[in-house]
Amino acid sequence: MQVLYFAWLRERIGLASEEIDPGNAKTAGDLVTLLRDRSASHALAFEDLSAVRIAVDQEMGNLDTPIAGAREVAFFPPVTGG
Amino acid sequence: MQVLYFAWLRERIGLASEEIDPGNAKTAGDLVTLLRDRSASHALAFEDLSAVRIAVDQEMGNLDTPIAGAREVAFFPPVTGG
Amino acid sequence: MSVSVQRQDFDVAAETRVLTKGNGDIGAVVSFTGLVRGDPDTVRAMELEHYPGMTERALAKIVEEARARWPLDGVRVIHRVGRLMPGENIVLVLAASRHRRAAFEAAEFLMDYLKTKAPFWKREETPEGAQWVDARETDDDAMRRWTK
Amino acid sequence: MSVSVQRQDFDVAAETRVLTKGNGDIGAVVSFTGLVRGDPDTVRAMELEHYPGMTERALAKIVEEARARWPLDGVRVIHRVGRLMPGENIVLVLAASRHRRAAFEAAEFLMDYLKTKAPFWKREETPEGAQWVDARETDDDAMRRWTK
Repeated sequence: MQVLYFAWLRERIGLASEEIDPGNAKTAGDLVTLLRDRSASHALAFEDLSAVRIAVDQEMGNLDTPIAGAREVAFFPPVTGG
Repeated sequence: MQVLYFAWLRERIGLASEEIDPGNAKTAGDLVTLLRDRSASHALAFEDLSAVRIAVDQEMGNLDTPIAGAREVAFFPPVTGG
Repeated sequence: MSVSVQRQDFDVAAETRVLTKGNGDIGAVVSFTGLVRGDPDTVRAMELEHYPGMTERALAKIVEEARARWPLDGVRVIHRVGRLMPGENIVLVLAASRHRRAAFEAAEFLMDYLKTKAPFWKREETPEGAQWVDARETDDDAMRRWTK
Repeated sequence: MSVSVQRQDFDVAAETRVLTKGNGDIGAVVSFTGLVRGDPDTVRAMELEHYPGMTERALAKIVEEARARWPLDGVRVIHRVGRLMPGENIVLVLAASRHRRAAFEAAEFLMDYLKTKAPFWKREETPEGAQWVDARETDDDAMRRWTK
């Protein structure tokens, strides 16, 4: 599964995207637990989850959104366009 | 004093403006009474005063607005711009 | 000059540039463009009459009132007169502000007031002949929203 | 195509013409233009990042929702991405309708939803360095007005 990062999450982690094997992760929250262990940067980026928004296959979701079969999961700060 | 007519009042009366001596007319309503006597067209135009709006010296007024010293009084239907 | 009554057409992009140029505080511009409705096949036209002098005064007063109610960085009102064809522009209102809510509200206020207080009259040329457009009660209702 | 995400600028007059052309029912077009705020003397710039793919989907969904709520004859949304200077256009929303109230409400709804639901992120370059713009609670409040 493709995991994408935007804005300061991308900067903090130092990656725009990475290929991740979700293993037993069932929800976006499970995926976060898995990602946190990848590096200190990941752990820092996911430190405060109230500042992180989640999209599963380009639809807004949350920590409880199932990721089974998803092609891409994205993490980003609250949006500030317009 | 200059009396101005717009839209269907102008068409009905057949004049865009006329010079009127207000005589003893104190209000726009008094002026209407005076104008009604000028011709059958005037009488017809001022038949239904609920359909007539009044401006005294280019400020919206009504039948009770004083016309003493006014340079121009205008009569027209409700506005339909925009 | 924030108010114009004119025969010629206007360009909303050009008017927006003039309004915002050199003012770094403006984050939002809301425009309203009113168009002549009607099917070109029936060759209907619209004749717009106005009261020269009073029209400009009434529009300037409406603009002043909007400026008193909202923190605006710029306002522009252009109303065309004369004979207009279906699809042609009739009126433009622009409101520029730091905040989008103020710009939206001011533009809507300006239109609601203009519709009920500025001395313009529309005459439609239809296949059945010319007729003066009736004032609409919904316009009075729209105006009264702002006095609540 | 009613939604575009692009680097190049837009022209509100040209977009309005495209939207209204040949449709005699349209009497009202409301536009919102969002601009980069800031004083050109401090040479601040704005970098706009987005999520390609999801952005277009999110905007299309917002347009669909506006069309379901108001009788609209046309909708257009253009959002720029990349590096923008103070005074430059960021976003354009156009709503065309028979009635001005519908056009005003739809345009404001589109902006309120875009601000909270479309995946764009702004980074400001200030004299003190670059920083990501914080989301504003007032934008969430503005969006919630429509769910009452």
